[in-house]
Amino acid sequence: MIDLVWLIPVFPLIGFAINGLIGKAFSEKAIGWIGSLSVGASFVIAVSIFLELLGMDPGSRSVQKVVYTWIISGDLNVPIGFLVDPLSTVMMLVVSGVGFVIHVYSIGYMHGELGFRRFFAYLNLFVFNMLILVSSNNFLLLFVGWEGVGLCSYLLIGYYYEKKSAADAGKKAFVVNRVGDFGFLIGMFLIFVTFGTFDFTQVFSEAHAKLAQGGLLVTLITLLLFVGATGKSAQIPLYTWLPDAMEGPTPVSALIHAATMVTAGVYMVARCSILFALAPISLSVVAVIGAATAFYAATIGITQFDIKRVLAYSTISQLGYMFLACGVGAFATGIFHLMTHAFFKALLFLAAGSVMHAMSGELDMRKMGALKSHLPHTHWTYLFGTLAIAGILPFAGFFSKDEILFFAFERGAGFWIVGAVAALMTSFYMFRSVFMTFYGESRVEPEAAHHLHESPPIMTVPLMILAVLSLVGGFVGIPILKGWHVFGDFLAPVFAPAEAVLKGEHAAAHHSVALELTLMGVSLAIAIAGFFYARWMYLTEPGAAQRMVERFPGLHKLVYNKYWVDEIYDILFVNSIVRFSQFLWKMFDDAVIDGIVNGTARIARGWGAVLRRLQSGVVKDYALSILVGVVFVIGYLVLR
Amino acid sequence: MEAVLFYVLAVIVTVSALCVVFLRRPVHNVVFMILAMVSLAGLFLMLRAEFVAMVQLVVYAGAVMVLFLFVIMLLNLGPTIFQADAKSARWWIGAVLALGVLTMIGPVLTAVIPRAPQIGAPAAVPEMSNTEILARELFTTYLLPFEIVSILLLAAIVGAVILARKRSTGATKG
Amino acid sequence: MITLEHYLFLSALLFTIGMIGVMIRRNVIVILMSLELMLNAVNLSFVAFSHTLNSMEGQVFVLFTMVVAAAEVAVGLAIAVAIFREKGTANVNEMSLMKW
Amino acid sequence: MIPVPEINLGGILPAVILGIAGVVVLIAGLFIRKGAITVPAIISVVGVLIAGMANGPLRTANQESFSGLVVVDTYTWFFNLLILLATGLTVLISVRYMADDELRLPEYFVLLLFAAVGMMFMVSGNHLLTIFVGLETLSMSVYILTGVLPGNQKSSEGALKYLVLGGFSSAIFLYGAALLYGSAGSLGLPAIMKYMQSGNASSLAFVGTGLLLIGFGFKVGAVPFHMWTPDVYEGAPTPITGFMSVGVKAAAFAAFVRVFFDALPAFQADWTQILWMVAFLTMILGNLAALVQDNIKRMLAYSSIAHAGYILVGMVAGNEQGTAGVLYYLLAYTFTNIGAFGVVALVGRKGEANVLIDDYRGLANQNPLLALVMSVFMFSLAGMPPTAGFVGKFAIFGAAVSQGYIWLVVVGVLTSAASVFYYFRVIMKMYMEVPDRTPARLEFDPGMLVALGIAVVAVLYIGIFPTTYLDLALKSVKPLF
Amino acid sequence: MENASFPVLSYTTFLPLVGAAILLFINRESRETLRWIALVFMLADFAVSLAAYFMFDSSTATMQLVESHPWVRDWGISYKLGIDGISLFLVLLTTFLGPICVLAAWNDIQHRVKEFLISLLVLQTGMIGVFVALDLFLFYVFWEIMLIPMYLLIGVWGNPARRLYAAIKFVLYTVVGSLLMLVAILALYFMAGAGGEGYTFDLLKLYEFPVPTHAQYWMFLAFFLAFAIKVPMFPFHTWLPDAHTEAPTVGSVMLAAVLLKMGTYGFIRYAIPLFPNAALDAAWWICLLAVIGIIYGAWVAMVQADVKRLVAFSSVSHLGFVMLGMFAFTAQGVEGSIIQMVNHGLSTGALFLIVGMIYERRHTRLIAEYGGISKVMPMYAVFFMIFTLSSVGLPGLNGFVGEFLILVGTFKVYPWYAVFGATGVIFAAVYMLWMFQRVMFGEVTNPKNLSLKDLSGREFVILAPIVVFCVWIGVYPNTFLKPMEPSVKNFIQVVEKKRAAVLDLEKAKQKSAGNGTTIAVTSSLETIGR
Repeated sequence: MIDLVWLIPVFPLIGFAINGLIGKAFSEKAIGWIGSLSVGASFVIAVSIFLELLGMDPGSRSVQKVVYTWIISGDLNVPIGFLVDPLSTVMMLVVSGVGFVIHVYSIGYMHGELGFRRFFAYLNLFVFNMLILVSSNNFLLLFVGWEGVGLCSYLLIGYYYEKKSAADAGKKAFVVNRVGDFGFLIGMFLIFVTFGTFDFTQVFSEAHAKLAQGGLLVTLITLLLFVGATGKSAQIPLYTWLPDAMEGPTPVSALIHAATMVTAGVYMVARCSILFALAPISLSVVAVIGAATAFYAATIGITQFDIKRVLAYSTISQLGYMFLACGVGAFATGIFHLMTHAFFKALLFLAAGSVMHAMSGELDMRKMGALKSHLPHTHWTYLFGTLAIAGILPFAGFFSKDEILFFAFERGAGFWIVGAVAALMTSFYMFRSVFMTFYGESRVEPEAAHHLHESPPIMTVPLMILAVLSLVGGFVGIPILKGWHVFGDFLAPVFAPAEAVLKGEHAAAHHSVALELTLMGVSLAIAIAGFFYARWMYLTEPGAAQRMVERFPGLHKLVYNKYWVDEIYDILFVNSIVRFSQFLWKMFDDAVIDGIVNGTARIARGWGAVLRRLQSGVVKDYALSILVGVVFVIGYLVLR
Repeated sequence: MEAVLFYVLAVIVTVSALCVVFLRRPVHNVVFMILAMVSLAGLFLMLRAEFVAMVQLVVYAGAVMVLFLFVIMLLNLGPTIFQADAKSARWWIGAVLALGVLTMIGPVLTAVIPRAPQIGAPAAVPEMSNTEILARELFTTYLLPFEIVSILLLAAIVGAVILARKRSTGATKG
Repeated sequence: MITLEHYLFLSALLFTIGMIGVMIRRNVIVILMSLELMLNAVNLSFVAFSHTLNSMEGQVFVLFTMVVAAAEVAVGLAIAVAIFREKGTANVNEMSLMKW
Repeated sequence: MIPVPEINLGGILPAVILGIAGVVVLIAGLFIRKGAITVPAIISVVGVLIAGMANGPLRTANQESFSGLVVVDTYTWFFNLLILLATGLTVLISVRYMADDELRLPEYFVLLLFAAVGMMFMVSGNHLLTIFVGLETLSMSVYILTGVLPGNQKSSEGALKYLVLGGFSSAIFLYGAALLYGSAGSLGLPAIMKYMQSGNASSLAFVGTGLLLIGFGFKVGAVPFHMWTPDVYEGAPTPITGFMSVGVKAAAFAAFVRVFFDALPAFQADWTQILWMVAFLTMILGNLAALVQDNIKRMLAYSSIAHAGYILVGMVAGNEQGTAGVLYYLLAYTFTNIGAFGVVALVGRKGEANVLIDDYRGLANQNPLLALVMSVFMFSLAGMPPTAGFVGKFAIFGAAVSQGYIWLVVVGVLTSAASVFYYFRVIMKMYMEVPDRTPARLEFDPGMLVALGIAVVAVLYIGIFPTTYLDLALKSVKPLF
Repeated sequence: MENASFPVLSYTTFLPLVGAAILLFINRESRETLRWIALVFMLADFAVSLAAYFMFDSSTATMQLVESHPWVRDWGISYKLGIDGISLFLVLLTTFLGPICVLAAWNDIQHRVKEFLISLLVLQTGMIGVFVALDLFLFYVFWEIMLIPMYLLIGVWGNPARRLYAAIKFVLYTVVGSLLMLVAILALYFMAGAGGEGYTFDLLKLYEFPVPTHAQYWMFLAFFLAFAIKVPMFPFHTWLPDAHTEAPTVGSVMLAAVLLKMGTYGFIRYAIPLFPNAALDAAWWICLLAVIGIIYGAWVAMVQADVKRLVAFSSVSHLGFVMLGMFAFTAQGVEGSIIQMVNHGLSTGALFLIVGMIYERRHTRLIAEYGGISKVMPMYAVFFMIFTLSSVGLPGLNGFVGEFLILVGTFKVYPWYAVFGATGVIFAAVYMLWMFQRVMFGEVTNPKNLSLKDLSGREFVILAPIVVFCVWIGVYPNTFLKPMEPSVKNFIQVVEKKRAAVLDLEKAKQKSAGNGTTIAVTSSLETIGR
């Protein structure tokens, strides 16, 4: 079965081909189901591979499958090849599974849209690229998927291309990602010149030998790779594209900008765990950036009113958690959170989408409220998602996030505090969104009000599936009890080498159950605190929020405007470069170079104009010039 | 004796040449031109080139100069102000350059001295007159150029004819 | 004693005068005369050389020169007449339709 | 009594035939009705053809005749051929022109033929006297032909300028000859060479050489002796301009090369220096001044100055390849320029009208083929492959490079790059602009068609398959080395 | 080397010329006939070149399908053609684009169709000739011939505003360079001749001849100028935007797709192997120029208001990559740059076609005039998108393979250049996508755009094959990399060897104040003051 791994990406590709090329012939339903089932098929295969993998003994759970050699040039040899190991399998499962659900959801959500076919084609293309990304066995192929998903996100964000904001957002996403990719590219070059190959297993197995631990080279490599990660996974400083990305259709936000693509960075860092392990500096950079992002994004999330933007910032912040996990060396945990996050964040987005659906596209929570009664399913599913992300026992988010906080604490209390505060804010703004949307008194505009309706089952069923997942998803990683952390044990072999290195680094973490339990309690308390604070502010005491704002107007303004980072970037990079280019074009190209070119021509003609004047037309002047010649010639001959 | 003769002729030639160049009336120019020709003929005689001297008198001083005279009459170029570009720099530059050439060539001319025998040395074949020798040369060795020149003259005649016959429309074309 | 170079100097002088004439006169006719002067100067050198070298070649050359000169004068005058008919002037400075 | 002179007509037969043809035309002119020019034209062409046949055997000949006044060798043969080509083509392109310009004179052809005769003696002359007489015959005829246009002041003015300056330069040439005679004791080229080789050459001889150089420089139109060229070219009847630009130039160069390589190799180092300078100035001035011309005849005049410059580079190179290059170049240039002037004459329609470059606007629409032909000539002049002009430049510059005159060649190529501008300007007008007024119909006649046909085919053919002709050129210069 | 049994290269080269000759005799009014004949000949030419491809043995580096006949014997000029892995694909690219161009011009060109097609065919011959010539003289001839039809294409069918200026600018720029190159060619010829190799213009023989370093500098300079102008490299590029902007669609396509490659090809086939020492000594500087070109081109492209101008500057940027890879002088670099030549030919050529198609409909190239085109022309949008992405260098399409190989190859030698070059990838995304967005996305603001018709069948046929190749190269580049592999390896070895040889030779000479005519000639070259 593992030999058929290549089928996993191929199915969506086929779906893309069918819908893209001959889809015009089909009905909307057909197109939708072709798209969905192609992904479903991949999921089936992924599952079977997963099972097969379980059958093998943990040590040997890493299989490579090369389809053909892509590029051969000199000593460069890049195959189209797949690597099946626990990590990639998990990713494939998540991508294809969540992907499938979201596809199905989209059938309902996108119903009647003009570019229905285009949408599904792009979506399949995305899944294809994403699967390539997670299943490739070498950096270059990973980079292919990496760029590919970027492209699809560009296309899908710009799906409503007639909206300027949408098109801009798409472009912004692509360009910012390119900036990250630039770092990634350079990192790959360094890897190539060091190892002479892009192959994962080869690189990682030789890493210890070829790279001095904590050496400059490995630090450089990992940092560059991390730059790529920050681009893809919307971390400081390259996160700005993600909020704008919400211009895309909601399923896209769910699939690409919550569940899968944005986590590619995390996956890549985890994939390169050994390299990062060898570079402590980079690790701490990752951790710091992760923590900072988690905190920073959360603060912004508090103040937003656009429901999708709230989710977007929460996504950024959650991704911060994942990087924090990787940064503190708990790669498995990072992936764990990646998975759970995929479940509940997708759920949240889809639910939000369902709300929009009902509200005929309204996103502003200030125009919602008391939707509970109209959208029962949406409501409880959204609530599940919120509970999960807020980290309420026993929802999935609790386990993963708590684990992250635990490892952060082990690494340093500072990380833990930041994480905890972020968690508090998270639960606050998530419940805030719940209350503003589903509870309180309705602020819905009348004309929107009278056709409020629950979404069709094709949309709600996926919601329920995801809701269940975000409820039970955490149980695969129950801490403390030995052997109950199935997930971690499954991934363990992948991260073993990194673990080894790290263990060698700082003394073995003393697993004191007491500490762990306390931390659990604290984080649970935090979550609940957030819940109550939100409840107080947005239900029992409406207007409290307003008072808050009035108390710290400056702070609020700052946060509400996302710290004006976009504006600053515009001034710093965009405008300045455009200006400078203008200058180059007008001044240098046209003035200087062409000036010289045309100048030469003009000088030549000028001389011509001068010389022709010698031709006075008077015969005696001609005789004179002959005479001059005579003088010179004779002079030369006589005086020589 | 010889020397005196030479200098007299030389002076006449030079002066009349200067007059040709500097006198204002074309008629006077012609007259002095003739004078120059004649005295040149004298110099030729001194150099034992009788035939050349004769031709000089007949063809030049005779035919050519008369032709000049005719034309001047024809166009009745009466007395005009001294027609040199006194004002223009052309005058000076031209004169200076010409003199420059003279001053440069002058010294060179001395270069031949060692090979130059005294004037008055006997001609190559004394028993023959200069004319005879010339004739012989002309009709044996130099027969070809002699024939070519006939073509040249023919061309000149034809040309003179058609040019003179050119009816003047006065209007310039093109 | 009159040596070869006396003659040569004289001819060079005449040649120069002729050149000056061409250079400074405006009247076509006179310019043609100056040309004749130059040719005559050359003739003088030729004859002088031929006499010194005891070779007839120089004198032969002189004869041809004279013929050429005569032809040239004839044609030149013809053209001058034609132009005078058309423009009513014999001043070369006014003959500059074509320039530059 | 006078001994019978040594006479050997064989060597000079072509010239003799041309002379006879000229006389025949002259007499025929008396009998045919006034203004009929076809018959004279035909006679002249026939004369040229016969002369061409008579020229054939000279290819292998190599002897001096007429007591060493002329030498008949491959070199002579080559240039006779060139002269005959130039003359014949000129006759062909003249007919229509004359018909247009009430210039219906049989004498026109007479003078043309006589000019050719003069040229032939110039190229075969082995004695400065022959060369001088030939030169004067040529000049005399061309003076007249220049001024032949009735009631056209430009024409007369051009003739006068040409005559005055021509006389001036011949005087200088003669003076140089005199000085050489004085020092060498004879004017026969072999004698001069012997004297020069003897080593104790007097400085008189140097000056004489210089003056000769100036005389030739004038005839080929090299800076600073070039001033007559534009005016005379502009004033002269277009076909005659063409004739001058190729025939006279070729003959002058022929004599120039023969005298300087045959008689004065001893001074080569010195006169090469002068020629280097002259070539340098000529290329630059010719091309730059041509850039700003609006009258196509004048533009071509300056361009012919520029080409004289390129040819001089070949002389500067001074080795066999160089001189062979000169010969090939002249051959290529003959076809090209006669062709170009043929087109100019054709487009001129009514004689000297339409000689501005702007008059070529939209020619490609009116007559694509003619435009194409003209373009070919322009490309050849600009030295673009695969035309003859390119191979010519290639040969000459190659020779110069092989002798290490890199900078001169660099100047050459840069100036020819500049020349591309004004040659392409003509093409631009023809193809890319529209006439402001609809131009009169073009009237072809067989002569013109034949001439243009020959020219364009030749330009392309000897451009693409130059081997044979380069061999010829190389063989033809052998006698000089 | 004996001649190939079947002179396939001659056929490839001169078939279009034959077509042109035939067109001469067709009545100018019957345009359809003219077009069809031209198309048939172009297709036939492509077929023949394909035959050449199949006859090509991709395992060896030697010149193949060689034809050699003496041309100008006493100058050692021969009519010698041949291809190796380096020129193979450039020839194919040219012949492949031939028919496409004819099709593209089908409706675009309505006046003087005959002349147009003739120029196009002649141009084709000239370009192919440049790629297959193995004799310096022959090469130069083709090199110059190609100018003339291009001049006409721009000048006659260009758009009225500044076509004349653009045309003459193009010609003069090129001529200045190529004439100086001519001087260098001659110098080389005589040096090699005097050096005992025997006077010849045969490239392969001249490869053997070790040119003394100081002479190499001069000659390389001349060659560099000629080729750098053609490429065009950074400071010599200003003719390109004008030429591209003013030229008719097909002109731009040919210009971008093939003519520019003549410059890069010139470097790889002539400048570097003939003067390795000079070339490699200058490599650092040339790479610097290349990198500047990459970034400069991208930035200036970013602020263009005219689509064609934008694409033109993007070419400057892309060709910068090509030069960078070539002078990095590693296997990946060189192969990458060759692949990139083809890529650029395909994607940029296609972009010009794309722009041309909409120009045909709206007669403006100003980005501001458009907007929301995707809505009215969905299929067009798809193609436009694909080519945009391929020129942005998106993995899976052709652009990526080339740029990646180049950057990897460069990184090994000049890491910093690779880093800065890589930024070009970012900016490429910026200007291309920005342009694409402004043209294709947003509301249809301009009423004129509402009525635009989507691609016609003909246009689809034009673009589809290009897409196929874009994807092919992107997904399975080995088809193209394998044949060039040996040639490139050999190229690098040859150059290195010759370089070493020259150095040894000169050391030896320094030891024994060498005789040898080479010295004589070079000294005469040194005394170039005469």
